[in-house]
Amino acid sequence: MAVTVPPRTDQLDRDTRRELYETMVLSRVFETEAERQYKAARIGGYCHLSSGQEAMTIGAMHALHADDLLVTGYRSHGFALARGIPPEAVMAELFGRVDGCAHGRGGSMHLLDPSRGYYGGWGIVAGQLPIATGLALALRRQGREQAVLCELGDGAVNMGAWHESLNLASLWDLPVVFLVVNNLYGMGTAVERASAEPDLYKRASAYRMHGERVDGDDLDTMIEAADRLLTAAREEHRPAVLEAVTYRYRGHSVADAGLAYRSKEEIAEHQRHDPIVREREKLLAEGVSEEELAAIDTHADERVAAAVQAALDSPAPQPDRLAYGMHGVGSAEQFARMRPGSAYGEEALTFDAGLGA
Amino acid sequence: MAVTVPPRTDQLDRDTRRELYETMVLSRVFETEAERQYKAARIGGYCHLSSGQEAMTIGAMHALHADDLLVTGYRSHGFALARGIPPEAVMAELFGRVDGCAHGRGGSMHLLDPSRGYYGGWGIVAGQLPIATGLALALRRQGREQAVLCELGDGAVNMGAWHESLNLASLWDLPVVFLVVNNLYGMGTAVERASAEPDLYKRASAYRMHGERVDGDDLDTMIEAADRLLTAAREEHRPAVLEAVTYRYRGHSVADAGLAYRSKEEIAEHQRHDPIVREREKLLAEGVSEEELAAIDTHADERVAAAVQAALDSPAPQPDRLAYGMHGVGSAEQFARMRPGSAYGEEALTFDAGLGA
Amino acid sequence: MSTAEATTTTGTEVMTYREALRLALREEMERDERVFLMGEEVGVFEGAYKVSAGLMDQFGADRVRDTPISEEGFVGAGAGAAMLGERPVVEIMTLNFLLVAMDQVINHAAKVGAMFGGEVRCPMVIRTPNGAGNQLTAQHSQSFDGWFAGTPGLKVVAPASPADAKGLLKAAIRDEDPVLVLENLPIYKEKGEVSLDPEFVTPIGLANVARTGEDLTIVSHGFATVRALHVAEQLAADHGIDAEVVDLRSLRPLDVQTIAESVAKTNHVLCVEEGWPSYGVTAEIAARVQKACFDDLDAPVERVGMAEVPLPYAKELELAAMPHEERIAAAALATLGRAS
Amino acid sequence: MSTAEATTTTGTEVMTYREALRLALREEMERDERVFLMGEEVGVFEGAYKVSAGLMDQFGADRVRDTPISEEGFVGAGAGAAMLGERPVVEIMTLNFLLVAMDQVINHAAKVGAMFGGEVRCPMVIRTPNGAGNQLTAQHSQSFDGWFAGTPGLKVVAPASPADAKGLLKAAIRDEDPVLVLENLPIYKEKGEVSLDPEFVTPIGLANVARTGEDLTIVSHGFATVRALHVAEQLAADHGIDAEVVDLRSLRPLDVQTIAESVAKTNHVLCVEEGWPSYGVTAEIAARVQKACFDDLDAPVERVGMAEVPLPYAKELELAAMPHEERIAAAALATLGRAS
Ligand SMILES: Cc1ncc(C[n+]2csc(CCOP(=O)(O)OP(=O)(O)O)c2C)c(N)n1
Ligand SMILES: Cc1ncc(C[n+]2csc(CCOP(=O)(O)OP(=O)(O)O)c2C)c(N)n1
Ligand SMILES: [Mg+2]
Ligand SMILES: [Mg+2]
Repeated sequence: MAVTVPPRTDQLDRDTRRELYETMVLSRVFETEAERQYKAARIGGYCHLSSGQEAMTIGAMHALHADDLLVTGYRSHGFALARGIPPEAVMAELFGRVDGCAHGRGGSMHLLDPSRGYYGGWGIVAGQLPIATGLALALRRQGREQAVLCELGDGAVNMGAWHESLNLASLWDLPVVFLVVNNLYGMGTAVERASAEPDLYKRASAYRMHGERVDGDDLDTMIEAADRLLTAAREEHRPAVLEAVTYRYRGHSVADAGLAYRSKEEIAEHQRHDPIVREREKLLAEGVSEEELAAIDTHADERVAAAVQAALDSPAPQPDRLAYGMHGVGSAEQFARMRPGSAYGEEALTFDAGLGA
Repeated sequence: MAVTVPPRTDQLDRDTRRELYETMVLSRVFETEAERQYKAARIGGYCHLSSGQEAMTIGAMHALHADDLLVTGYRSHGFALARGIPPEAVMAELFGRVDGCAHGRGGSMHLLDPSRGYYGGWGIVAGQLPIATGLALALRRQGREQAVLCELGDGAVNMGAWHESLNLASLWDLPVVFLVVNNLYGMGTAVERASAEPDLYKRASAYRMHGERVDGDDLDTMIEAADRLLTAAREEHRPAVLEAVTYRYRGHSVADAGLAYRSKEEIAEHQRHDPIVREREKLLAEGVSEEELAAIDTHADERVAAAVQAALDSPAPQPDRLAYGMHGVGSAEQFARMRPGSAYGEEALTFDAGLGA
Repeated sequence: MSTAEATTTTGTEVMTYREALRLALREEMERDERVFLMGEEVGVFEGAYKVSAGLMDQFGADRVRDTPISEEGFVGAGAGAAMLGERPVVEIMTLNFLLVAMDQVINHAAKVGAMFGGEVRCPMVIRTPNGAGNQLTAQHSQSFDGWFAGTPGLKVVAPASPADAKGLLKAAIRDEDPVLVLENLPIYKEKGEVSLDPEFVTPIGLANVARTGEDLTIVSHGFATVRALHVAEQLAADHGIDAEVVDLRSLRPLDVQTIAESVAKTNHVLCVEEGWPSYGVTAEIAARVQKACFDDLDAPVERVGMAEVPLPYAKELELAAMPHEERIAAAALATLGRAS
Repeated sequence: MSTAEATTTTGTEVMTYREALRLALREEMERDERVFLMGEEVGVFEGAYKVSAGLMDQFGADRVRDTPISEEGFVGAGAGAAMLGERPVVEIMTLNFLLVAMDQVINHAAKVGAMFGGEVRCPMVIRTPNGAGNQLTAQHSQSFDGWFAGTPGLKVVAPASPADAKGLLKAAIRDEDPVLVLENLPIYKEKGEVSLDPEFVTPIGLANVARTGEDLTIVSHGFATVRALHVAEQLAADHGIDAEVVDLRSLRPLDVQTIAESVAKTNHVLCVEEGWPSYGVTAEIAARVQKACFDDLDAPVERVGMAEVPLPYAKELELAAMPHEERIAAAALATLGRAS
């Protein structure tokens, strides 16, 4: 596929590159472990891995400023980790424990951390786009020079919510970058079988919005493009579409072998250009030693092991805290009169109480 | 606004032009009368007039073959008349009488006549687009070389249903032409205040679909463009967007004076290029006499007066036929066991019975 | 009104329901910068039903924001803005059009609080008229009230008087959760006394005994309450029946207690709604009452609502389908075992 | 099965609910060229839950049509195709995703017959699994069954056994009206005897007494019926209680008669559903029963369903929220005034 923007030539400094590499490795190791834990039945629900997509994820997150906002779909372990949520809090969330970033209420699909500007983790395809548009609207109303990055998949661009959100964002000059993660498939459906315009970034022009496609497997390219578009969003309040071409190695979710609609050869072919290996080579070329790299691997293993241990140590939520978080302050009083003669649950629900840890 | 296609040079023959002119006049007179009857409380609900849009409507209908299909929004008196539904059946529908084309069940917004390939008459903005797409899919499945014309307004292009329908139509090579009636406003909202890309036809490219804009107030231009795109739909199974620029003289509906968001001068300016006057001048130039033209006016008046009389003579539906048409054959038996202890309406509902005329 | 909280008294004024809503919007926008109104035609056009007349002039186009026809997009944008601390009031032209935005309401706004473990809230208000009448036909004559009231994470209120239109809309705007405010087309022109106190709010979750009576409890909400109050007067005049009217005000939370207290006195219940009764609001009320008041009931709980058809256009058919006063009165008499 | 119509007998076979659905699809597609299947991942992927496995190979990509993720678009396209005489079966991956297509279902498909005065019909089937379990969390664990069942113009069925999965899906495909077929994720693997007769259909509008009993009527549909049947066995074994299980099969039309006949015998009713009870299916059942069986009831109608929260992810919380067998059994005992 054509890449419309050349990779940027000025390089990351070595320390930064090594740090980003650490996060890429952490993400890969974390997800490998998550799959193992899923198979051991410690993680449930839908669990979507992003192995192979690390350059896209970590590159975008590097360009996102600390006070910018992030919204994603459900394939978001890497985003959460790169945004700085401790692996412990992410793993505890996958384990459904109270120390999870959503206190065990959200699971893999609904990670978040508003203190880091991460507003979830959503599971309805394209449903997060209107939300991201609204966050950007709030930034404008509050006069803040910040941007929203909204991640979505190639399958999401065929939903009506895409169209309505992009039109609103452009019409109202909202600071939001729509990051289309084109990993070639939405479940088992190849992009060309779903989108009449398979050059997805071109769809931005229907809203007089800038769109471009980049090689999402090259970290430098990702950073350059994301940085440029986020800057335009912050400073000129212009939204944009950034299509990052990448590949997911694993099935759609842990439950999918991922082989009904593509061949082993195809997967192997993509793995040959693995983004982590590519970064590794750049680091070696910059003089980082094999030992240092090995230490990074080990460190990632240790962090993930520690995350698993922390998740195991974290308490399960208490059943009597079923309704925790559902309603704001004062709601218990509002619901008080719904109880007489009721056996439909409300009686047991405590709105204002603690986490039940 | 730019018109991308020049008016076609080969002309309609004189008889055809006169016939089309008759329909344009009929539509104008019919709607003028409808407004009068609305004010006399013989017509209720929402009633949307299309005065000023006649060249667009009648031109498109001339290009539509007898076995093609038509779907529209709610501003459709002209479409119904041009498609050949007798004015009596349209007026009776507006009056809510059993001889109306929907037997008084639909009213102004829900005209239809499947025997003439007209599948309604829909009131949710852009809701008719998926329906039209499905009709086109059925045509393809049935191997029929026919096309669907789907009318919508400039306001409808910002709905998600637009996006999903156009993508499906292009992806599946469906024979449907989306006729965007750009009358500059959706209710009180000017196109530029609603669409980030106000050149609406350009949005077709997001689906690798042909799109073009024409002067909808010129009958010849409308016919040429609609004919060409419908032919491509029939023969090459390619969908297209045809944006026809026109103007509505009256308010959004009979209840809207139409002056809060535009000036009297603006309306007068558009009326100076009235499509009926433009056709009248062409006919005069072709040697049709003033007398003939006056006779056409008189004839339209008479037909509309006859339609009103027929509507008045048509019986009102019987209250015990409330559920007429709701369910197909065999349904009464299915619902038979819903009755015991019920006082919620079903008891009184007769599914299979006649019209109650 | 008996249970409404009026903190200080700065007098009342007779106004329409529409004006009461406008007053609530104006007061809340003056009180709190974060409050803004968004929807189709709310600005230049001053609202399809003129609720927002004059507000754009006062607050500008940023705070009274016209939108494209894109309900899914701007309802979701409201939810997103609310998550960042704004207080959006989203106007949907009529409830029928909320169907294109269901996913944003049910799968998104309603989920925010619980799904994210209480880490973020979504204080959005959606206001929209439901109901039928005026021959608007099948696609424009619906009341899906119960669908929202049955969704955990949402709150739903349905003011039946100008006073409550003001009080409940203000309560909704001040609430920390997503609240759907159900208005109604024919009710906009109803008149009544409204408090001028900017601190007057009607608490969510509290039903209102809109008329006291001894013989029969009529339970209703929104415009059905207006009808019920008329019917109660008729029943008194024509049949010597003294009906109590419990106006629900809130559908979620639902004040079962006030209903039960009324039934303990009257032993007979008729539920009325503008929408289709099967699987509707009256189903829930009847189910709750038969449970809460099993020993108090002298007769089955009866229900009246719209005939179960897509609403036809013709005037005669529409009339036959509506839960109009004659049908309510007949059902009231039937509930009491009396012929009409 | 007692009331199912089996015209000629060509034997039965034990198969899963999933296989029974597949058999119904295959038979109907073989019988009628106009029948086609459309939805996300129904073809190459063989269905997200493998219901359509093998069908694309047999019928080709035109009749087993993969769609983009565009529920609003392709549900509407199904309705449009049906208006021109096709018999589309639209698969929605789970009921949660039908929310983005509500407008096409409720405002369009459901309106066609009545709004156009009977001039055109819309024989479309939508099939989709509802329900919760497996920690799918708030956006993927819902049952909006009653919303559709409360919509005039639609029919809604919810097979609870493999036999009915085949019989009701076939009935739906042959019906002249839009029919929603509610499946369920955990039920796909249930096994049972299924008729191999291609003319076997289960009539719409007829409930099934899935277990006869004398002491208590449990009314349920879909997966809740599977649970109810287990509970009934437990109640018999542990408490000597003989429960009758009325499996609704159809939610619209609703067979109140069969319920009423059961209640006349047992005088006690427990309604169970997978979804939230407030404003849910059990509300309608309770409302109908208290009216139809007022004199037969010895105790209030009780209800059990999902706890009224957006379903949380953690296993312990999910379990606490689900209407599992322990909760149903406890409610059954409570209905009979016995301690558990
Ligand atoms: C509205 C809706 N329809 C269907 C689904 C089921 N679903 C979940 S993920 C998915 C595929 C999405 O593909 P894509 O957008 O490319 O993202 P990726 O999984 O490749 O990251 C589908 C169909 C859903 N969650 N929401
Ligand atoms: C989904 C939806 N939202 C809002 C409305 C109310 N409404 C009816 S017509 C209309 C304006 C449509 O404008 P346009 O598409 O330009 O068509 P025109 O009326 O100009 O013919 C609106 C907002 C509706 N019917 N459906
Ligand atoms: Mg993808
Ligand atoms: Mg317009």
